[in-house]
Amino acid sequence: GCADTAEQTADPVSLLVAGTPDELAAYRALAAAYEQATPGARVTLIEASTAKDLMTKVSTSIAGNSPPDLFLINYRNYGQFAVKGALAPVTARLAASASLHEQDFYPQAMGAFRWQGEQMCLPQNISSLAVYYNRTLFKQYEVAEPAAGWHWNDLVATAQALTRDAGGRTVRAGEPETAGTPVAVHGLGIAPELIRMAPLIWSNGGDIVDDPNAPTRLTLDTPQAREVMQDFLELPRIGVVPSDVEVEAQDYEARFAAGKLAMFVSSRRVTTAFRAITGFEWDVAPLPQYRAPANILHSDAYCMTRTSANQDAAWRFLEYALSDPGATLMAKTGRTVPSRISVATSAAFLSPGTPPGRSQIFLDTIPALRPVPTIATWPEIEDATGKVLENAFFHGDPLDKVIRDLDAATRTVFERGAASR
Amino acid sequence: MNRDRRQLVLMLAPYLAGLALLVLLPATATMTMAFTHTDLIATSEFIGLDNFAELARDPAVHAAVGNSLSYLAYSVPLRLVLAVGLALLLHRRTRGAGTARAAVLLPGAVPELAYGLMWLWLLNPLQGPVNQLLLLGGENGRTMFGTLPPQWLTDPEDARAGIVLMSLFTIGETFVIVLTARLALPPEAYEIAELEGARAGQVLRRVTLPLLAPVLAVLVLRDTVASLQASFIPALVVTNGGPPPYATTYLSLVIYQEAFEYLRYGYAAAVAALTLILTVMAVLIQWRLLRRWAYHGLAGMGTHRLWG
Amino acid sequence: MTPPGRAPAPHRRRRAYGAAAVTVIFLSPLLLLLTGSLREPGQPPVIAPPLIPDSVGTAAYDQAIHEGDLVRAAANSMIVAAVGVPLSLLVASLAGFALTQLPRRVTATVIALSMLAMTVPATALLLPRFVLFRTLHLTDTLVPLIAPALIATSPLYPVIYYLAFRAIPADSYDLCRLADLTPMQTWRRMALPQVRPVTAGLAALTFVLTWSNVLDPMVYLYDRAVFTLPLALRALAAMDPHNQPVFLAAAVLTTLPALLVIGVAQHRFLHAYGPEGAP
Amino acid sequence: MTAGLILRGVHLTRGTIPALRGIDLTVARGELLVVLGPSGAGKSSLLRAVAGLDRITAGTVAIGGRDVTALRPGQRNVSMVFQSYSLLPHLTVADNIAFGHRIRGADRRAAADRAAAAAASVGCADLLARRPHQLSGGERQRVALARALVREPDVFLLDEPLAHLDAALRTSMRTEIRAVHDRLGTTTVHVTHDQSEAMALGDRIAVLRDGRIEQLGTPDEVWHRPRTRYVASFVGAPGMNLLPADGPLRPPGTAAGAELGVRPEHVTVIAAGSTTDGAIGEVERVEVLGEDALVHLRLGAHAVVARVPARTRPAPGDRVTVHVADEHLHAFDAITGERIPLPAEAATR
Amino acid sequence: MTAGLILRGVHLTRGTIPALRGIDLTVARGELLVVLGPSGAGKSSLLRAVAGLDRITAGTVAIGGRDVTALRPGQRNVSMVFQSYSLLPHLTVADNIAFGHRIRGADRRAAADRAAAAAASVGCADLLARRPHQLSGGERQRVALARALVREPDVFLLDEPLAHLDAALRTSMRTEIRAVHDRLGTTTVHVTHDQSEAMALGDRIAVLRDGRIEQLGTPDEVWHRPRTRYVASFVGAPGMNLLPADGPLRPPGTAAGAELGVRPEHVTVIAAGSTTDGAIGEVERVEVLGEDALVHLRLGAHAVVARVPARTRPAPGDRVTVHVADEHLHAFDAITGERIPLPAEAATR
Ligand SMILES: Nc1ncnc2c1ncn2[C@@H]1O[C@H](COP(=O)(O)OP(=O)(O)OP(=O)(O)O)[C@@H](O)[C@H]1O
Ligand SMILES: Nc1ncnc2c1ncn2[C@@H]1O[C@H](COP(=O)(O)OP(=O)(O)OP(=O)(O)O)[C@@H](O)[C@H]1O
Ligand SMILES: [Mg+2]
Ligand SMILES: [Mg+2]
Repeated sequence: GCADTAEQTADPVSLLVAGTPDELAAYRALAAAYEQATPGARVTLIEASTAKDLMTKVSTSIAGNSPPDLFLINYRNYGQFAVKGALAPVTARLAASASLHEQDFYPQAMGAFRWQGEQMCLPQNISSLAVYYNRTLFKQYEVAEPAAGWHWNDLVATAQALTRDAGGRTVRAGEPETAGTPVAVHGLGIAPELIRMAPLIWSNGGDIVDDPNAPTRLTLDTPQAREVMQDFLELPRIGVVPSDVEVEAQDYEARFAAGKLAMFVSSRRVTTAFRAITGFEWDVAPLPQYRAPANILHSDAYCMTRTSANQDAAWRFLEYALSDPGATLMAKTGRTVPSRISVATSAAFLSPGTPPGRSQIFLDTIPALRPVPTIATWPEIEDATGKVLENAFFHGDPLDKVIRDLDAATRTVFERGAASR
Repeated sequence: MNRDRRQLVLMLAPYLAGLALLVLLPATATMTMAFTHTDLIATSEFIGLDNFAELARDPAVHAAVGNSLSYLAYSVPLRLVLAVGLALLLHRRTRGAGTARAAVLLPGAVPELAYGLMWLWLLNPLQGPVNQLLLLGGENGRTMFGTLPPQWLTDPEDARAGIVLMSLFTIGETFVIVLTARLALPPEAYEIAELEGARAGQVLRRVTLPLLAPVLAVLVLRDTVASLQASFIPALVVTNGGPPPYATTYLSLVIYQEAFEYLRYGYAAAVAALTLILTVMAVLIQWRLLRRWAYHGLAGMGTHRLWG
Repeated sequence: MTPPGRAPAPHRRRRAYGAAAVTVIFLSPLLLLLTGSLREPGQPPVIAPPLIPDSVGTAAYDQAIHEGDLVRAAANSMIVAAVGVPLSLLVASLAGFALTQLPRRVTATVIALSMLAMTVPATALLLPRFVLFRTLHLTDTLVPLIAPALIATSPLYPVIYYLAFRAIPADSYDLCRLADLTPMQTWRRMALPQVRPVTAGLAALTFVLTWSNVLDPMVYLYDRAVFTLPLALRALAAMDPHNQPVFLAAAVLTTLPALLVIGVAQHRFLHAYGPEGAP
Repeated sequence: MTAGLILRGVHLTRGTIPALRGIDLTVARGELLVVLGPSGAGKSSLLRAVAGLDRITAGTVAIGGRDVTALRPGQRNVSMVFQSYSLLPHLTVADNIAFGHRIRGADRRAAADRAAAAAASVGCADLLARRPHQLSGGERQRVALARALVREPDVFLLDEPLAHLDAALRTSMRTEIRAVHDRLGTTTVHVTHDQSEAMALGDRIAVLRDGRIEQLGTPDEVWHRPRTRYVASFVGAPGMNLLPADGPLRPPGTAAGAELGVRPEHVTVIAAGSTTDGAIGEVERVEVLGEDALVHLRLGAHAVVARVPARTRPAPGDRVTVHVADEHLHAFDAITGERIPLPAEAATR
Repeated sequence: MTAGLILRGVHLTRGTIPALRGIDLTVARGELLVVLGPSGAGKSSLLRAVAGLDRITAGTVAIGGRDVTALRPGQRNVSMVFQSYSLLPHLTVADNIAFGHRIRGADRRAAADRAAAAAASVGCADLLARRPHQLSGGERQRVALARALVREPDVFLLDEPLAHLDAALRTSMRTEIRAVHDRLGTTTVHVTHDQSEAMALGDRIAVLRDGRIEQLGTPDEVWHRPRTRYVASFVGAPGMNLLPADGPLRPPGTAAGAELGVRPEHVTVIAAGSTTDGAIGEVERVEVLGEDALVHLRLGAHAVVARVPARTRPAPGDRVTVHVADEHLHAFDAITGERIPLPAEAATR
């Protein structure tokens, strides 16, 4: 809080971001637009290529006492910074701001970055899971396209109907006449990860942790969670998802792009990549549900570092970045769903005429969005569960063992997370 | 004597300064953090041996130690044998030798990410050239040896073998060093062997290897050291530490993840310390084995200290 | 000119075949990168590019140079290499030479320290070094990337120089002492010229290491203006899969200077004194 | 009986320099041939050609009746002492000597025993455990010799094996070489610069010059009937004095364009005035070599060296009468350098 | 005038071997001292001690009156030919010769000119552009010599600089060394195994044995008055015959425990029976060395070598009468090996 407010042309605001070249280009455009809009202001972009590089840079620079003023981070990673007091809360600034108001943003996104009553960061986007599907395949095999409110079982049935061999015949695992027939098109692609299962468990009325505010363990042993897990881990046995060897040979994203995957559960991120597809038509559908609609929040936010010497200037930049023109610039990449309601509902995001045609579903699902718990050790929990789940998914471990393993692998991590708050 | 001694010290000084400033000092700093809880952001508190106690229980560390040691056991000898073989094959002026030398060096120059990607293609379980080659001689989807083709990316054993295979293509450094050492060997030694009718194997065993012994010893030690902290980037690209849970998780990966992804710097420092201890142990064991063998040879004809 | 080799013809032919085989084995995988880079960007990703490209285009190269800002990155990398590599060789050879002459105890200690230095995982050095350079206000400059030249890029190289200088006959050193050469002069006039193959080899290795150093720039460089090639490449690697050819094109471009240096250096390996390259 | 070693039209180029240019040479089985010649004449090259270490550019080499031109050195079964010793730096003296045997698969003990015996025969018995760089020059040379002699090859090739040994040792090593040679009956080619070694050791002597053989004959022949002026001046220490036929010494019946040669040993120097039979010269310099002295004389425009007993040597500046008996004169064609029979010589034929 | 080189109580250990054990030696300024000695005696070590290449363990070295014991080699201003040449493989012959000058900052052209001149003086003018590995053994040695002679040091140290040269070249190189030495007046220590070289070249000769100086004297003294039995037998090719005083030769007035020595040159061999004055022996072996022949005789239980003119040599198996004039006999203490004056000798004193 020792910023020199009077001096507008003081040090430039440094902003650390990660992303693909087109995203970085968008940030550059944003910075340029800001500098043009605000005479005398300067923004220094610190570019990292991946989220991991960004983490390395953030941590070394904070430890080296030269943190950036702002950095962009996913809320699943932000917990470590929030918990350890590395961030400067923006609650007061937001309240005092003339141009930014809390209600400009989706509350689900804002909530995810609130920590102990303080708004720690301001969300830049709000994404969620959707089912990407190959409409051409649906048409070719005369399968009904997914509709809002569809059940998990519908998804499985659809996937079964779309799992075909090279001759276009359906292939069913376990049926003797098709045994050993190589599958040319798989019905479904979904990564065996906790963050893919979580919305389904929520939808089924369960939860993944005992206490979302102060989690101490996974609660996958509840009947609701068990049912979802059971269904999920059954997918390979039914034969609608590619095997591990097949996934390693060609991952889901490439598979979908190559027309060999009828449906693919993913976030908004892959949209840009899929827009390059020319061979077939594709669209997005809502995530299937069990009892009630539920989805998981994917969001990145601008965070201000506590030791930043330039917080006022940084805030001024934030105000611009999250304003209509600023957010529109970022929305043009198509990678994310803007957190600013006005922009999300504008053509800048919905972009009629470019796939996916049903972009609206990303907005429709927002009320059903839930975040994962904010805990310092969340990345570790994801990694640890990912390993167990991947094994279970591809090698068909018994459910009880999977749940036990997941618990064993995460208990201490939760403990450490709890200890550090 | 003084002038010379002073100059010698000056000649050594930049390196020593670099060593102290860029390695020893930072390493010490990190190692002291092994006894703390450091998260790079806020806290740093002394916690004694807690980190070590924890890593003794950490399955990732267990797996990484095992993986790193098994990588060491396979890759070090294989790499050395291959590098020495290639250096001896290519040390003469023959047609194509120059191109071949460059070819051996080149994989090391390919950017790591691209190199990893390339191996991802090569080891592709279904359509990868490596498996296609293995399938050439066999039938019914079996290799020429009658086995099923290796599942490089999904089977833990095969994945580890794949990583070793990858390491065999980045022997440029060892290769070049052996090559230059070989070029410096006295031709007379080979004339003697030739006159005595020594067969290629005998020349290798009785002349070349003993003469190269000091260089080879250093290279063995270095490769041991390097293999315990094998650059994890290609492995990361290809196998991402898996197949799960930790089939190709090596110590270096654990350190990086703990330090910069999970922000558990103190714990990472403890793993680094463990790596250091393991390496020093491996090096000491090898040095005991190598010392007598490496004493003479290239170094044997060496100069005595002059300005000492 | 090739002097008559001693190996009889069949031997030499076998060696030539061996060399050809080595070339094929080591280069053919890399061909995948080349053909991959020649594909048109924006098309669906392939499982693996074919060894022989179906359609050839350089669009990926244009895009790489553009989007990756490769020209500027290459210039930065060049600066680092142009300063770092000679400096590194200088440090390595000076230290290696001094080791041959200093008392055995000093030598043993320094070599042990070098070994220990090699033992320290790179990741363990990252943070303290960052703090160090930060304190010196050197982050976001190319200095931290050149700095490893002070440890000869790899502590192995002074040891290699040490062994090479040790193998020079004692007589040659005696001669220099008689001529009242200082250690420095002895190094420059007698020792260094005699180990030219080592210098050439280590030059190639140092260049490759410096050129492809990615961990250091990742931590020390913030400003895109000082990004080096590996960083530019890393950015391109984050692109969507259908733009893989762009990344590959950049990778190929990044490799080319290294290939050039390796080619030149390997030419020098041959240039030793004596019938077989030995003094 | 086939010849031990035959070279036919052997040419050899080292780098760009023609080191051997047409060598025809037959060495009988069991013969010890000494090769003499000035520095750079191609002596070492000759041995290397026989050993196969350098590929010859033309000609054939046969050892023991077997054409070895195309064979590798190891297949030729020769044993060689290199001019520069060439010891393996990483092996002890014992291992160096035993190297050949070990390569041939000899048992370690047996090889060591033979090595020890060979080392003893060259007086290096107490150096067995040392390494080459711990030896003096002469010791290295003796080890190299031991390494060659320990084997039983078809041909010994010895390149100045005694150059760094003192006179006493050289004499005894010479005896050792001869003994080994006689015991094994091995064809031997021995390069030396030491005239007495050549004379004492050689069954025949080949004088090499510029890659060609200038004369091949018994020591006696080479000494007493040098085939060319070059051989005459080269053999002997110092070699023959050469004077024009119309110079101070003028034997009867010499062709006009000839050159006369006379060995220093045959130049008699008498205090001037005591007899008039001979030319008058002036002593320029006197070198005493133990029992003998070399007297450097000036006879008009010509320099002549005489070897006289040290006790009766003149002093520098003395004027002396120089006399040479006719039978000690040699004549050579001034242009071709070929020997021309003199009347005195013709008569003794 | 101060002495050119003084060694006092010099001890030197190489590895663990005491190579020099107490050398006291004074070489006058401008003197050329030849060092003789058996292989391994410490000759090279002596030169290295003077040059400062090896640190001496005791004693002092002074050059030109200046104590250099503590100085490094470069400050001693000596010029040395190494036994193994020690040419730098990466330099051409010209650059090798010019090495010292270039280091001292001489102008490139001037250094090259001097190098060319020096090369010409050792007959290597046409090799200037070659590198050492392209030279024959003798050529290398000459280049090494040229490199040493091109400088003007306080002391020349020459370690067998002519070992690989043929007799003719050796004679002319010997002259060259002497000429350079005389021109510059430089103190020179010259190691050689060649007796005639030692005799012809040396102002004085030091005979080294086992790291000690056995005798130091003019060539004449060493030859005619060997101080010990060892020197007697070592100098000469072959050296003196040594027989017990109560053996076949029995001069008047010899002590009982003495040994008698006689040079082969002084053993007269006459067909048996023509005179009875002398001992009767049998010819075992005859070696012809050009003009002379070595006759190996057996006198009862003793072996004796005689050097006789080749023309009058006996045949092996001949029985001959052996005669030695009394004045040619030397006597040595059988135990200490020290010389004992004989009556004949004492008389001439
Ligand atoms: N580097 C060394 N290490 C150990 N001993 C050595 C070394 N060099 C020489 N010697 C020993 O020191 C003694 C003297 O050696 P030096 O070289 O002075 O002999 P030298 O008289 O020159 O003999 P030569 O005529 O054979 O050259 C010898 O016994 C030799 O074996
Ligand atoms: N590696 C080489 N490259 C080029 N020329 C060479 C090489 N080795 C020798 N020569 C030349 O070949 C000629 C013959 O050399 P060689 O070694 O046979 O002479 P040599 O008779 O043994 O002489 P020396 O008595 O000096 O040893 C010489 O003129 C020499 O300069
Ligand atoms: Mg020779
Ligand atoms: Mg010596």
